[in-house]
Amino acid sequence: MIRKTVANVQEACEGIEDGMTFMLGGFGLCGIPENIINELVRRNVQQITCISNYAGVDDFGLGLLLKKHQIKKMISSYVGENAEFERQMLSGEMEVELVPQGTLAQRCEAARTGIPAFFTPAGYGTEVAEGKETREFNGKMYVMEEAFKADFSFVKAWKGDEAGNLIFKGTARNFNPCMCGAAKITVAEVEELVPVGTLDPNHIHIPGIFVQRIFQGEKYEKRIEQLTVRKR
Amino acid sequence: MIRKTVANVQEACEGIEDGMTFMLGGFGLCGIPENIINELVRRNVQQITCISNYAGVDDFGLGLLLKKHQIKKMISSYVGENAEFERQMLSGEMEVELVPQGTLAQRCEAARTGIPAFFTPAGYGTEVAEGKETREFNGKMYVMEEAFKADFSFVKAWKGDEAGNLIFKGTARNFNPCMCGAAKITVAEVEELVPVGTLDPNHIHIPGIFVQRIFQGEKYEKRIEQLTVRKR
Amino acid sequence: MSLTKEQIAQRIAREVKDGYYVNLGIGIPTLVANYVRDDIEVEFQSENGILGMGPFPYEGEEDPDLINAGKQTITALPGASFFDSAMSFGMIRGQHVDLTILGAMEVAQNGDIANWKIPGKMVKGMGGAMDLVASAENIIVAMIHTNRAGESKLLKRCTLPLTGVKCVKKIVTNLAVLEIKDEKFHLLERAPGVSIEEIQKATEGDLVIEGEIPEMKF
Amino acid sequence: MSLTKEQIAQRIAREVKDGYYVNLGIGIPTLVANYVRDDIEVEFQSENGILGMGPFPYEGEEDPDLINAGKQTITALPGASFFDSAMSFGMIRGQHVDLTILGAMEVAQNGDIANWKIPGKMVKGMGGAMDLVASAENIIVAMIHTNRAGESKLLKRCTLPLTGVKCVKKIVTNLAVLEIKDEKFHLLERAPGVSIEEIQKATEGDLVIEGEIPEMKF
Repeated sequence: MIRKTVANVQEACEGIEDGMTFMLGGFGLCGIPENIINELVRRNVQQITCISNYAGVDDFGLGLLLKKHQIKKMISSYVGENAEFERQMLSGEMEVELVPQGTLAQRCEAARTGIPAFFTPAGYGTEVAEGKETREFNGKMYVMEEAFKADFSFVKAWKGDEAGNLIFKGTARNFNPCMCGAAKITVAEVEELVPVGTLDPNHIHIPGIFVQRIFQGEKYEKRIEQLTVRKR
Repeated sequence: MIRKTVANVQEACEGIEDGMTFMLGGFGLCGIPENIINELVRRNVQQITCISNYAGVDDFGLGLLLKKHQIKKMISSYVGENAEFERQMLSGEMEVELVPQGTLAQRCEAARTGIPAFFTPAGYGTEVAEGKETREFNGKMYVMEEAFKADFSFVKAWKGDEAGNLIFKGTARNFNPCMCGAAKITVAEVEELVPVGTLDPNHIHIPGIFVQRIFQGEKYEKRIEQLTVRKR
Repeated sequence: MSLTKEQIAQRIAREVKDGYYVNLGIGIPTLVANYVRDDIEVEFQSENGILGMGPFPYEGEEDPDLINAGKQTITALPGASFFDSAMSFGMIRGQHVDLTILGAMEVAQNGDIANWKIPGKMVKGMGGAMDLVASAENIIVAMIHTNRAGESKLLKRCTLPLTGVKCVKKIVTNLAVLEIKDEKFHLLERAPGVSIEEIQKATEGDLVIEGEIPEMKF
Repeated sequence: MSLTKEQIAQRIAREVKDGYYVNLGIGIPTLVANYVRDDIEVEFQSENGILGMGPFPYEGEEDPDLINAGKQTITALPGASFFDSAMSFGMIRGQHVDLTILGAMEVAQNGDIANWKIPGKMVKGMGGAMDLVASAENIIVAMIHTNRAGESKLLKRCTLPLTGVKCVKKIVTNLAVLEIKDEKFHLLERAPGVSIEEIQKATEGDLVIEGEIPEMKF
């Protein structure tokens, strides 16, 4: 067994530099690597490119990096609930590449699995396809999309072990597995770091080979964006 | 919840016809859909094309279909342990397309996920790439491979529920998940059909949406091909 | 009387058939789940990674790790499964989802749809919409027939950046149910008390009216 | 004395470094696991879907659902994981595996390798070999230097259908350890008691001999 544990978030983020490209898991505020984002804010790393489905809200998640103008470029699919984001984008302060959500996930997967490019129907005939190769297969038109390249993937899992094996919970899974192994270095923060041998090998979502560093996050706020309930 | 259960293997195989293309899960004799293969032999369906990593041994697995000359064409990656296969192939009685194992898996996944084509380094500069488009990405050469097309996928899982959700065990997983949803109709046989709500939704390997029919196999021989043990 | 958002959802719910896997977009489409007949088997997919999505949780039972694509807290029904975004969009691109219901800012008579961007003014992003519209065989658009200025949103050609081309088959608005065929809008039903003339006036694109156009009943 | 298969495996095991994920092919490569130092952290991947592969099971504890790529019954070590074939080859193509050890029928001095087919005579299929050789940064070939007729299998050019092009970096045979560099075989070590002349005679491809060539020690 190859050990991947690091002591804390500081050690987990060693080697990050200004100008790097980061992948960050999560959908909305669900399943985001909270502790790592806070550390990126603390380190004040600059001019970063973020590949993340969502840009957080004004005061939580990636919104924290946005507010401090640490982000040079965002590659996302949806940015609807962040006013500061919209402002920075429309004013041109920040570069933005909008990518269809399925294409975003698949470009991560492709990076992880050594597929340099693939064809998808998403975005054909739209702005997204501009400058890209398109091609017909079986009478339908497709766009060629390429794998992402990134320096670090930052993901959050529910449980993990010393070998780097990860298990996710509920819809906090989302983009996190797709980003594991998709960058040069993958850093996973987990709610619970369990002893090796505790996780059923049949239930592991991401084998440790895709994870270089793992640590248990100090605390999780897990903020809810839209609390919707029904009466009993 | 959408119910996928059928009464038995006969009902599960309804609609199969001569000349169809089938995907069959399994690696070696591990994780093969035993009950379905027996039913295909019993029905004596003819002129079939099989997409399966392996061709079975002479008297078990796909070897049974081979012996009865039911197979017109095999699409496989490895056929080493089957003498009858080698004979039919070298004599030209059966058509054979050999595909690198990773490409085989990915062409199934592509069929399932609506990706008509992708690039892989496997087979570049070899017979496998003949007649296929090749292209350079980041200084390395790749071959373009297309998604498979099939009429039925036949897979075997460990546990499943009425909604068609599947969980696999050990290395009996192999190609089975990749083939779920990769054909027009996916038929899953399981060792144990459990009540809906029994399977933890976090542990499901294949969501029921990819499965059209599910049944509990009558019996499983699970033959071991190479028994290797050590002394206590 | 034009339909309320609830009624639009109610009308769309009638299009949901036994055995359908359905993806519901944000906004009016989300309401559709409330009106699906309970004697048919249907499962809702949310593209952030759940199949078998249930209603909102009871107060105090909400789980921050369990949300829908609109970031609302939800529940999982028996038989549900969770999966990652790549598998989720594999379901969508691979056409395993039987029906997609989403909103639009504009629809054109050739089936083009626009719903993600107003240049220089508003950019929400396409989210999963481009994957959905490019892949789904069966798309219903839920929308208000006209914008706040009273201008038609059912057009000869879309003016906003497209989300997808030639993909919309059916539209349910506050005024009517329409089908797109041969690059024209075909009127199928009208809202209770809404005249054909009113619909005609609110529709910039070519509108085909053939035979009797029944009123929707609720 | 030329090396036994066990000794070839033993020599290759010295190339396995701390922290390596290793894929072992069928045949001699399988034996390598027996000789890896036990003071380093190593995990074995088998392409049929396991990471953290352990030794053969004790008699009576074999599980038909737990095999390696050679179809042999195996065990899983603590920290192991199971996955499907697509993910397994994702690991391989994505270069997450640090070292690949496999057999060959022929290797050429430019790094080409052939190991899956003898036209008209024998076809085993490539299995996972084409994915492995096309993807791995670090490939070691384990082979016997000559065929049964005594002819060299280390050639100027391969005569059999290729498995991969320009991919082999290191070869351990029963006679020698060689490196491929600048499209030539470079002799690094010789088997105990085997002379440089014997190796030269058994090698059809260009062989570079520079400086002292040490004998392997066991």
